[in-house]
This record gives sequence, C-alpha cells and structure tokens, in this order.
Amino acid sequence: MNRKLVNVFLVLLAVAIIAIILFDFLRNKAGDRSENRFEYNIDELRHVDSTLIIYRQVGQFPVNAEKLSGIAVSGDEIVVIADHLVLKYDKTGSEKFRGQINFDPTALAPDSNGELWVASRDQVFLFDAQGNLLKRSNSFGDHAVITSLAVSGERIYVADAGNRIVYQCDKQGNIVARIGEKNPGKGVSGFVIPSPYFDIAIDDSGFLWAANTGRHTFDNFNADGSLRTSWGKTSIKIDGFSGCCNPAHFCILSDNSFVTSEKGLIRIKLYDQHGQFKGVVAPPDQFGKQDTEAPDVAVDSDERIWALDFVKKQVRIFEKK
Amino acid sequence: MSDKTERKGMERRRFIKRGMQATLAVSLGGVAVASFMKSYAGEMVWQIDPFKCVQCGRCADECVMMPSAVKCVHAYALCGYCDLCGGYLKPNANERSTAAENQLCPTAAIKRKFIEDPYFEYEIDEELCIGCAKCVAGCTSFGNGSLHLQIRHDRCKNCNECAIARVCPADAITRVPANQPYLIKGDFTAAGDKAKKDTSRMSDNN
Amino acid sequence: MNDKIKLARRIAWAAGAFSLIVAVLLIANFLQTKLNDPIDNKTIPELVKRLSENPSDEALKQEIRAFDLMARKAYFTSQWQIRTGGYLLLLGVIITLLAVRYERSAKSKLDAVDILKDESALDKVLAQKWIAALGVFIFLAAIVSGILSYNAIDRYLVVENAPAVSEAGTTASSGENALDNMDQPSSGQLAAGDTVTANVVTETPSSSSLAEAVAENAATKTFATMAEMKANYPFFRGPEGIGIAYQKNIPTDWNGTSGENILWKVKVPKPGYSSPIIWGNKLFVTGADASARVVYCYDKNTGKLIWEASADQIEGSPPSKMPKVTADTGLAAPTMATDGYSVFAIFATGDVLALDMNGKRTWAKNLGVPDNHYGHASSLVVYKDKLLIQYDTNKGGKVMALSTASGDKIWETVRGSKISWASPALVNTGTRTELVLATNPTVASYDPETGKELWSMNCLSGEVGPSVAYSNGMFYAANEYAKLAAIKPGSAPSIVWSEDEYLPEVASPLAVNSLVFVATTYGVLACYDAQTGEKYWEQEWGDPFYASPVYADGNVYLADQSGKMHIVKASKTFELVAEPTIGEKVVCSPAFGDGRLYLRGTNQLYCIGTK
Amino acid sequence: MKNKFLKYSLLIAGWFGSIHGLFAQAQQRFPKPEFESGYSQPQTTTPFPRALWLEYFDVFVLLAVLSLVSWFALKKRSRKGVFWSSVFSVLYFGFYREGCICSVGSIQNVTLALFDPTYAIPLSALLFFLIPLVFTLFFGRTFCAGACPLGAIQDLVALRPIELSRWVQKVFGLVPYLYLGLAVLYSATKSDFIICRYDPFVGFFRLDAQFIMLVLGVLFLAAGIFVARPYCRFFCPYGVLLGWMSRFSAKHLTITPKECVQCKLCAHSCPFGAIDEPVAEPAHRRKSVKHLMLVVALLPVWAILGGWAGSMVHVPLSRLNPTVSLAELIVKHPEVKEDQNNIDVRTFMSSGKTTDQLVAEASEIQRRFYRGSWLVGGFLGLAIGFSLTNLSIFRKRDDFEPNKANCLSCARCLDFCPVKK
Repeated sequence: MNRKLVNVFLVLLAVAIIAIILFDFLRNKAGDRSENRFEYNIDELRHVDSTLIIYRQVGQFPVNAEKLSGIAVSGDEIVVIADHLVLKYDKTGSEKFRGQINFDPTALAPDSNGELWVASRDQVFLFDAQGNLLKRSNSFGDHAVITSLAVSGERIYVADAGNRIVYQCDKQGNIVARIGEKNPGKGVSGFVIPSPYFDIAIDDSGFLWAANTGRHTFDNFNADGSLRTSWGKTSIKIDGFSGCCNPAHFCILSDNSFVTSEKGLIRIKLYDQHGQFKGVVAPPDQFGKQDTEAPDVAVDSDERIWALDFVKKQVRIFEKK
Repeated sequence: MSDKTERKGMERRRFIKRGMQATLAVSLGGVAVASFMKSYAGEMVWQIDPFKCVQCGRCADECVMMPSAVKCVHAYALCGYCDLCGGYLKPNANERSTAAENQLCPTAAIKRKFIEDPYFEYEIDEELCIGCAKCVAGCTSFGNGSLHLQIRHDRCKNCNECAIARVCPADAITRVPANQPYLIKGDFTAAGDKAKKDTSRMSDNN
Repeated sequence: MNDKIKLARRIAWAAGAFSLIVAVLLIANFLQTKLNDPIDNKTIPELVKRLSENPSDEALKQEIRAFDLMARKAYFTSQWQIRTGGYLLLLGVIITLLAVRYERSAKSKLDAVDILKDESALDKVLAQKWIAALGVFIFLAAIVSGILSYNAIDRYLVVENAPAVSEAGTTASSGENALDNMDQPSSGQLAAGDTVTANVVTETPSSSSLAEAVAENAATKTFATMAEMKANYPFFRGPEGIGIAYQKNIPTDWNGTSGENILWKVKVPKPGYSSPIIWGNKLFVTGADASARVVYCYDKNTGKLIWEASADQIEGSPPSKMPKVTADTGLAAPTMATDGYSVFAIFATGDVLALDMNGKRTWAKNLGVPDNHYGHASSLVVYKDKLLIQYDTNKGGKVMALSTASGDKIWETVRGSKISWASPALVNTGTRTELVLATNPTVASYDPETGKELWSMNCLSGEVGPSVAYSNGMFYAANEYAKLAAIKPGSAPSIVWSEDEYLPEVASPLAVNSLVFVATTYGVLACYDAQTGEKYWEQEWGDPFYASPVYADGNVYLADQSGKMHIVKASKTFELVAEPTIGEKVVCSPAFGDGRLYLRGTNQLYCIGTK
Repeated sequence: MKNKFLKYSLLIAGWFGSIHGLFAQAQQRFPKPEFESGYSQPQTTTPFPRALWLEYFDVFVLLAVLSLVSWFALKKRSRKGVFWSSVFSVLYFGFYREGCICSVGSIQNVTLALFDPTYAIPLSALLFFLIPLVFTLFFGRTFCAGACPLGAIQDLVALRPIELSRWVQKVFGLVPYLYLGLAVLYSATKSDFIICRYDPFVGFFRLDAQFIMLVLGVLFLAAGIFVARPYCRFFCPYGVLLGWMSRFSAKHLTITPKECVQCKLCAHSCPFGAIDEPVAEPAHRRKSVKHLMLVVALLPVWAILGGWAGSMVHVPLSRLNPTVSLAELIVKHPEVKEDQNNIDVRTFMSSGKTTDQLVAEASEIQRRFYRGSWLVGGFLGLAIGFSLTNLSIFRKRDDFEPNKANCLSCARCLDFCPVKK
C-alpha cells in the first residue's frame, strides 16, 4: 500500500481520536445535562380553578416544636400534639399551655371538662386540663398503630391502622366492640389501610365515620358496628381522592359536611355528608411544590377550619369566603 | 586503557542499574504498603442510596450498559398493594386498568396482578426496565415509596468508576461492600439507621 | 500453495466486505433507533392528551394501544437486529483477520515491518527539536489558557470577603456628597419650631475642605430637615410613618381599566409588597424573588426606570436558601426609606442596602437572617444620620440604629418583645422625637438618638402587624384579637380608652382631625373619636383592607384588596368622596406627590393625576 | 426481647415525621395487608455480584499468565507461546472478564486510596496494580506481551505495521506521561477516572458500549492495522510505569542466544521500533558531552516551566470536577437557581447547602487542583527533559539490542533471528 496514503490515513485517525476524546471530555459533565426526559410531572394538577375555592386563609400561627403530629379544637382552645408535648393555644395563636408527656403522641381527642385523650402508638392516655395523667389504657398489642381517636358520650373510639380496626372502648380503656372487621353479614368489607393514615370522627348524630383510605371511601357505622352508609370517589381530579391512601385526615362540620385532607397532591376539600363535592378549602398550590404530607384538620364552633401544616410547622386558619 | 575505561563504564552502569532497581523496588514497596494499609480484602460494588435518589432519569441514559444496569426494585414489604398505584398509573389515567394509555412506565415494565379485592401486586420486569425512575417518583409522592432504584449486580459490570455516579446530581451512587450489595428500602433506612450501618461498615475494614 | 493464498485472499475480501456491510447496517440501525426511540415517541402522548379531553372514546383507546404495541415491536426488532448484527460483525472481523493473517504468513515465512530508511543520528536531532518545540508549545498553551480562563469561584470569594474595595469608593463618593450638601439651603430658613431642624443646625459640623470631608465622612454627613421630609414622601405612611401626607391637590377620580387619569403605569419586574417612596423626581420601590433582591428607581413624572440596584454579594446574606416566607408577605415586604441623600432598603433575607440617589451602593450589610415565619415586613425610617430598624423576630426583638453613611451600628436596644411586623413611627411629641414601635405585648417608645426606652405600655397580643398612629399627643395602637388602645405617652403612660369592636389585622390605624380610623381585613372602616373612643360611624365594603389608610388633602385614602380606593372625608360623619379603582389587587399603601397619587398594585405601579 | 424493644422504639420514632426521610422510615415498617386468598408475598430478589473468590482467582490467573509469558519469552524463547498466551488473555481478561479488572485502570484506584481517606482499595485491585510491575522489574514488560487484553487485541489487528520515524515515536511517546499525570490528578481530586472513561476496547469486550466509545475503539483498531499497538505506545499510562521498571529490570529478553550476526532482520521484524541498532563511537565526543551537559542543566528549567504552566491551567482543569463546575455555574449565572428544569441545581438547592458552602468546597478542590497541577506540570516537564537527555546520550552499542524501556517482550524478533542456539 502506498506509504503516503497510510500516513494521511494515520494522521486523520489521530486527529479523530483526539477530537473525540476532547469533545467528550469537555461536553460530558454533570452540570451540562439538565433535562429529564422521564420527568414525572403533575404541575397541571396543582392548579385549581379559583371559583372552586370557597375558603380563604385568614390567619396562621407557628407551632414551636420539631415534629408535629395532630390538632384538635377543645372549646376555645386549639390543642396541638408534637414531639413529647401537648400544646394549647387560644384562638389568636398565643400559647397558653405547654405540657410534657413521656411518649410520642400519635392522636388526640378532646373530652368534656377540658380533658384530653392522647394516644401513643399502642396506648391511650387521659389527661386533665392541667396536663395531669388521669388514666391510661392497656396496650392494644404489638401490631397496634393508633392513628386517630374520637369521643362520643361515654365511648371512646380508637383507630388502629396496624390491625385495621376501630375499637370502641369505655372510658376505662376496655374494649367494648371491634368495628370494621371484615364481616360480610354486617356488610362490612374491612378496612384497607396501606399506610399509617387512618382517621376517624363522630358526626352530629353520634355515628362513627372512618376513612377507609385504601378504598378512598368514608364508612359510616352504627353503634353495633354494622355499616350504615359509605361514600367516596377515586380520582386525581379535584372531586375525588388521589394517591394510594387518601383522605389522610378529615373532620366533620356541624352541618355534617366533611373537611378532607389529602397527601401526595396536598389539598383540603369540602364534601357534604353524602359525598357531594362542595368546594376546595386549600388547593395544592397553597402548599410547597415538594411537600407531600397532608395537614391534620380540625374545626371550631365558628366553623373555621384549623389545619396543622406539618412542613411549615404552622397552624393555618381557614374561613368561608 | 580502553579496556579499563570500558570495564569502569560497565561497573558504573551496573552500579546505576542496581541503584535504580533498589530505588524502584523501594518506591513500589512504599506505594504498596501505603495502599495496603487502606486496602479492603473484600470487593466493593456500586449501589444507589434510595433515600438520596432524586429521580433525575440519568440512570437510564448514562450507564455503560444498554439498557441500564439500574433497575427499579419493588420492596414488597412496604407496598400497600393499592388499586390506585401512583407508580403504575399515569397521574391522570383514564381508568385503573393495564391498558397502554394508563400506564406510567415508558416501557411497560411493571406488571399488575390482581390478588384479591382490593389488592394488586406490582412486579418489575427487569428485562424491560430501563431505570428511568418515573415510577419511583410517582410511588414516592403518592404511595409508600416501595418502588426504588437499585443497581442490579447480575447486570452491573462494576466499572472502576461508575459512569452514572459521575453525573448523579445527588451523589446517591456510592461504593458498598460486595457482601452487602443492596440498599433495599425496608432493610435499609435513611438518617439515624444509616449512621449506624456506616460505622459498622467502617469497622469491617479494620 | 498459491491456491491456498488465493483462497485466503478471497475469504478475506468476502469477510471484510461482509463485515463492512454489517457495520454500515448496524450504524444505520443505531441511528434509526436513536431517532425513533419509543420513549421519545411524540404520537402517543398526543393521543393520550386527546383521550383526556374525551375520556370515553373507545376507538381512540384502541388506537393508542395499537400504536403503543407497534412502537414496542419496532423497538424490540431493532434491538434484536443490533445484537445479532453485533455478533455477525464480530464473526466477520475474526474471519477477515484470520484470513489476512494466513495469507500474509503464507506469502512470506515471516511478516516483517515496512521499514523506513533514514539516518538515525539525524533522526535524534530532529526528535530533540520536536520534543522541545512540543513541550514549549504545550506549556505556552497551558499558560495562555490559564491566563484567559476566568476563575468565577475565586472572584466570588474575593468579592464576598473584601469590603475594602467598595469602601474606598464609598468614602470618595460620600465625601463629594458631603460637599454638595453644604451648598444646599438645608436648615436655617426652614420651618422654625421643628425640633428636628433645630438639631440639624446645631449638630452639623462645618467642614471646609474636601480632604476633611473625606477624612470624617460619617461626621460631616448632613441630613434632611423635617420640611424637606414633608415636601417628599420618604417613608412608609409618610414622613413620620403615621399615615399623614402633606401633599395637596390629590386626585380623587380615576379608572385603571379605562386609563382615565392614569398618567403612567409600569410593571415592576420583581414582585414585592413594599409601598413606593418619593424624593425629588425619583420614586423607589423594591422587588424580590429567590434569585435577586432589587431596588428600582423610577422617574416619578414619566415612570421611566432610571436605575436598579441589586442587594447581592452581601457578606452573611443567604445566597441560595431564601428564608421561608409566605406568598402574601414575600421577600420584599418592608418599604424603603430615604433622607434625600441615600435610599435604604431591607429585605426578608436581613440584607440592608444603602444606595446613593444614583443607585450606587454606599454600603450593605446583613443583619442576620430574621427568623420570621411570614417574612420580615417592618419598614425603615431615617432619623438624622441614623437608619432605624425594628428587628423583632421569633428569636427575640430588638431595635437598632445604623449610621446612614457607613452602616455601622450606632446603638441597639434589645426589646422584651415577641415577633412583630409593625413599622416604626417617628413622631415629634412636642418636646422630643420618639420612635414608637408596636409588638406583642407592648407599645414602646425609644429615644432615636440613644435607643433608650422612653416608655412602654402592655396592650397588644397576637401577631402584631399594624403600626401605631399618632395625633395630638396620643398614640393609637390596635391589633386583631387584642384591642384598639389610645395611649397617653409619658413617664407613666396610661390607656385613655380602648375599644375592641373593629380591629385591624394588617392595615395600621390612622389618627387625624381628632378622629381615629381603623380598617379591618373583613372590609370595614370604622371611625372613632380620638379623645373618647366614641364610635362615630362604620362602613362595610367587604373587600379586605391590607393597605393602610393615609390622610392627604382633607381625605382618607384607603385601598381595598380589589384595587378600589375608598376616599372618605376625614370627618365625624361618613362622607364618601369617591371610589375609583385601578382594577387590580392592591395591598400596598399609596404614596403622594403634589397633585399625584402613586399606587402599587400586585402587578403594576400607577401614577395617578389629572392629565 | 431487647431486639424487639429496639424495633419498636424505631417504629415510634418514625411516626408522623414531618421530615420526608423520617416519614419514609415510618412507612418502612408498616404491617402489610393480611391476604385471605393465600397470597404469599414474593421476595425482592437481590442477585449477588460475582463471588469474591473469583476475584482472587483472577489474581491467580494473572500470576499464572505472567509466569508463563515470562517463561516463554525469556527461557523458552517462543513467539508462539507468547502469542497464544495473549490470545488466552484476550479471551479471559478481555471477553470473559470484560476488560474489568485491569491493571491499567488500577492506577486510579491506588491513587484514590492514597488521597481519599474514605476509600478502601479492594485488595484484588491493588494486586493487579502491583504484580505486573514487580514482574516487569524482574523480567521486562512481559505483561504487555501476553497478559494485557488491551495490548493483545491490538496485536491481533496489526496486519501491515509500518515503521514510524523515530522523532514521531519520541514525540508521541510523551502523551502517556501527560495522560498519566492527568489521570492521577483527576483521581486524586476525586473528580473522574479518565483512563476507564476513555478505555477504547472495553466496549468490544462487552459487546455493549456507548456509541462514542465504540467509535473510539474502531479508530484505535483501524490505526492499529498500520501502527502496531497505538494505544500501548502512545497512550497507555501504565506503560510509563512499566517502562521505568523494565529499563532497570534484572533480566530481560535478549534477541540472540549467542553472537549477533548483525543481519538487521530483528530490527525489521519489530513493529514497535523497540530495537536499537549498533552505534559506533560518536565523532564529536566533546561536542556531544557539552550538549549533554546543557540538556541536563536544563532539566530543572523544564520542571519549573512545566510546573508553572500546570499551575496556570488549574482552573480549566478543575472544571471537570462536578462540584467545581456546579459552583461555577451558580456563581456565574445566579438565575439558574430558579431553573426548575436544571436537575443539578435543583438538587443542590434542596440539599440545604448554601452557595457559600458550595463555593468554599469548590474552592478547596481548586486549591488541590492548583497543587496537583504544579506537580503534573513539573512531571511532564521532567519527562520532556529526560527524553531530551536520553536523546543526547551516545552510548556505544555493538549489537542489535532491544530497548529495555520500549520492548514489549513480544518475542517476534526471536523468530527472525537466524542465530539459533
């Protein structure tokens, strides 16, 4: 073969090799590739038509604690549990009471005379208004994961997400009835609780409602544990419940409307007692873009909604427009 | 005379040679000892810390293997077995079915299997999975976070320097001992637990 | 033997050609899959989008599925092709190699190298020359590229840590300022009886030479008189920070939608809830987002942006992680202040920025990022040569005075207060000038010269946003969930009357003409007697009031959140003068110039006046 | 009992964590559904990496191949033996082990182990680094001849090797020094493993690589048809180290078993230009000694010039480091902080680090680059200086001899040498 031709060929190759290495070396860097063609994008869903928003935020106050876990309204007081603390605020947000407890609180429910039921993972405690321990229940077992409490007259209801059941207890902490166990005879198909979100509340007439999060429904029970009624709708759209386990929290207004709070795509919404969508209290874009945790909600006698924002560590107050 | 100088030259050369040999041997030995002090008798492999992963999608494109050695794994123990799965269905899916228009995965690598009302099992078909982390993002924000990326060691070539690690925005890819080659969620936890694990790993070295 | 060589050659050619074809096909296939990656398929997302508009279109669903299947099939086929092709290529190359090798070894027993014939000694010299040349070339190239390359990181560090450079410039410019100021008809002839003015006269040291002025730049700084202040609109809520403007001929009729009486409007580039301030022909506002905190200077007559200055590269400033603020407060809530020589701005990052009237930075400092869950909102005021800053945060409250010339701290007083968002009032109560601040739980007064507390009164609670009002020897403070209190100041302050029917949450009360006005977030404006607390009237409009009422030219100007300005006579009976609107949301308080009103909406900044 | 307690305390600690990480931890231990249909939960499979003993088996194979090649080259004097060893190496270390683990890349592991306190080098990698060097110190570059898969694959395509001019060889011979310097610099600063990144043949061994790497490999092989082993001679950084060892090796391959007949055949057979011809006494001894002294005197000048030039270029060099390039991006264009689409910036912004911290980190890395590039530049300067010195030494040589530094001990020349035993 012609020597000259070979030389030219070799020079070309050398140039190409150097060019490729230099090109790749200079171009192929971490910061130079920014687009993600596999982006999981839900920005569109974060926006809600403003005509659907029927509440507005009228105030907020910070909660001075690390890890918040629940909120309730007791008379004129707002009670928040966090860390190893029970905190009480007046309606202006001034801290009135700060009590230490020696367990991680997971749920709370106010009783009469300012008494307060607080749950740990597997036990229920009763405190008086001054924060003195009055009673404590036995453990609900190794599997128990108590996520919500509700009080109705002489009965206290304990929602156990671990065993997927609601216990009806007397005020000594003895189990009177087990509600929500799968029982086709009573029309109860059982709770589906994929993650530790399992909220309960008592409606105006004293009936128990439980959020069956895995099915995106609210189940309503008679005192004997039989299913009265149920409603719910699964949808990422604004009138349904999204994600794998929603609504994460809810509370019931005096007209038996439901205030629901969803995680994942955070939104607080209002439904009537039959599940008719009434409007939005707080749309997703009122929460941080990366935040996914649903605020706990409570309602006071003036129908104002108190939402505990776990990320901002705030109590946010919403009022009907 | 020339003989003498020659012999002298030879001797000098031999001396230099011996000297250089010794020098090279000593420096090689020095490097060897210094590295040996920090050596690890086991093997190291690459793995993704799922708690650091930000689902940037680069694992799909940057791995030297095509398709990527990074796959989505499913920690069944964490899964809620939900009907409405954020990792399986598109956010605004038409219906909860396996039809193409509803699936989130760009390669349809997730198999959805009915178990009993209302539970579904989700399984990753690793032949199809390209490690794009789209389902991971969906599962993390809407679900329990049971889907996450891991480097699969039956595919990983254990390159000297992981090509993905070089461009990982979150520094989520690190070397782990080959006898604990996975950081599967559930067995492996973020924050406090991890610190413990790390210290134990350190003591393994000594 | 020859036959074998021939055969080997033929095999080599055939295998080589085969390999070449396979290679070309492989490359083509590779490019094709690269171009038609099913993951980047545009058609299916398009179809899915159509489906979301028409969710029950079964035909469309079928189409999507079919399309999806097809794309996948095509992809897997090409994958198979690439893999198979790869093996074929490998095989072809191996055969070619073997054949060629065989041919060569068969041809001659040994395959020798194609040898060059040249002189080795000459070669050595050439090699030396080339090596030396190449070495020099590489090193020169390295040096040149090193010189040309710009080290952004080093520069960032240098700029961050070397205030010395900017200080030198500052000294010179403020020195010039000082000299310029000497010529201004600053003090004597203006408003006698005004204590501020009197102080100016006595305290201004006279300096005659530039050298001296430069040497003691802080000491020679002159400051504006109260009369000048009143001729302008230097602070939030006017020259005393109590909602009284001294300008005349304020328009009462305009329409933002039709453009009637809108002299100009501009969009402020970055959002902010700071209200405009005015000095001379210049109007200042701030705007901020996570990327930058900016001061904008507009021509107040034309609306032209004269300059803008960023609060960047300030030591201690949080460069990336902005403090968490809520959307309705933002990073630029506090209103600026000016003394006619400099303008001052503060942002929720704790950055304080001092600029001369031409936008050149005099100094800047960070006060420590305020721990404030909505965002720092308290505005600035200037007293003589001191910039006064209320800094009540979740970590405790304090008030401080910084030198307007250098930014050095002159005094700082720690207040036993909780966080507040109220702005300071700077009021001459007859014998002295007091700096009055409202917070939870106190209304407190300080000597602006020393920072000594003069008096304080516990009367507020909650998260205090409204500032105090002052009229005729009495301070008025109010807050939602607390009360409206009329405070008689002095060494033993007392609450003369209090009231809690209408309470403001954001808007500050206004006291003028022996009346007190309170504007609430639920859209009520109430009017009380300043001396007795008797309620004269209340008027409900419904849209919330965030902007504070300001008194100008006999009227109270109060903008609601819908952008409607309620202009009410400041009298015992409710008398609505007009209700013009700018047609966009307003939370900022208006600023006034003679014959002009300036109002910042959430989007645009308006100048209103008769054309 | 104690274990149980620990488990639950963790469980409690995780509940309702407001921080996402904690939250995820909480979810980790939530009891799964109790299925009634007898469904049993599958295990998450974790296919294990290659067994550890196989790694040490590789070390053993390396030792065996090296011994064998050395024996073939030095004792048996068999080109055939060396050739088939190299075929075995291509098959084993190349196609079976897929080019990883490799002695060439292990330079970086050793460097990282020396500079990064958190990195523990696998013993097998260390051995792969050391063993060939030790062998070379005793027997010359037999590793290159028969044990290195990268060399072997190039050897196979060397169909029509041509001799390159000496000066071209010398000039391009400087590239490995630069490459070695940069590779050490980048691995010492934890920036990149450039040797592995631009390993041109690993894609063939795996039959899978990114397109650009395959192209690079094809180009090298195409060049390899005419220029034997272009990567080994003009790129391989490990070759630099091997050359040092080989130059002073205790034993080395010799061309003739007896007296050389000066037939030149061996020189013609060597595709690497590694055989030095006989040299007579130089004519102008005085002049050349003077020249030599000048060149030696210039050595420190080269070193300092190189070091200075290196230090000047440390900023561009440091841009390859991801931290530095990110810091630079953010400092130069602060507006990218808002760019939700820039994943690197977004990830940084949510990491909780401030720009100041990032810049400080980047600045520290730059400082290391500054020091490092002084050394790399100085090293390259010395390499140039020594190269010039070598070219100025005239040593009387009577026979055709392999150049100990460059000879790869491939034993081709042995086949050509007419002098047999």
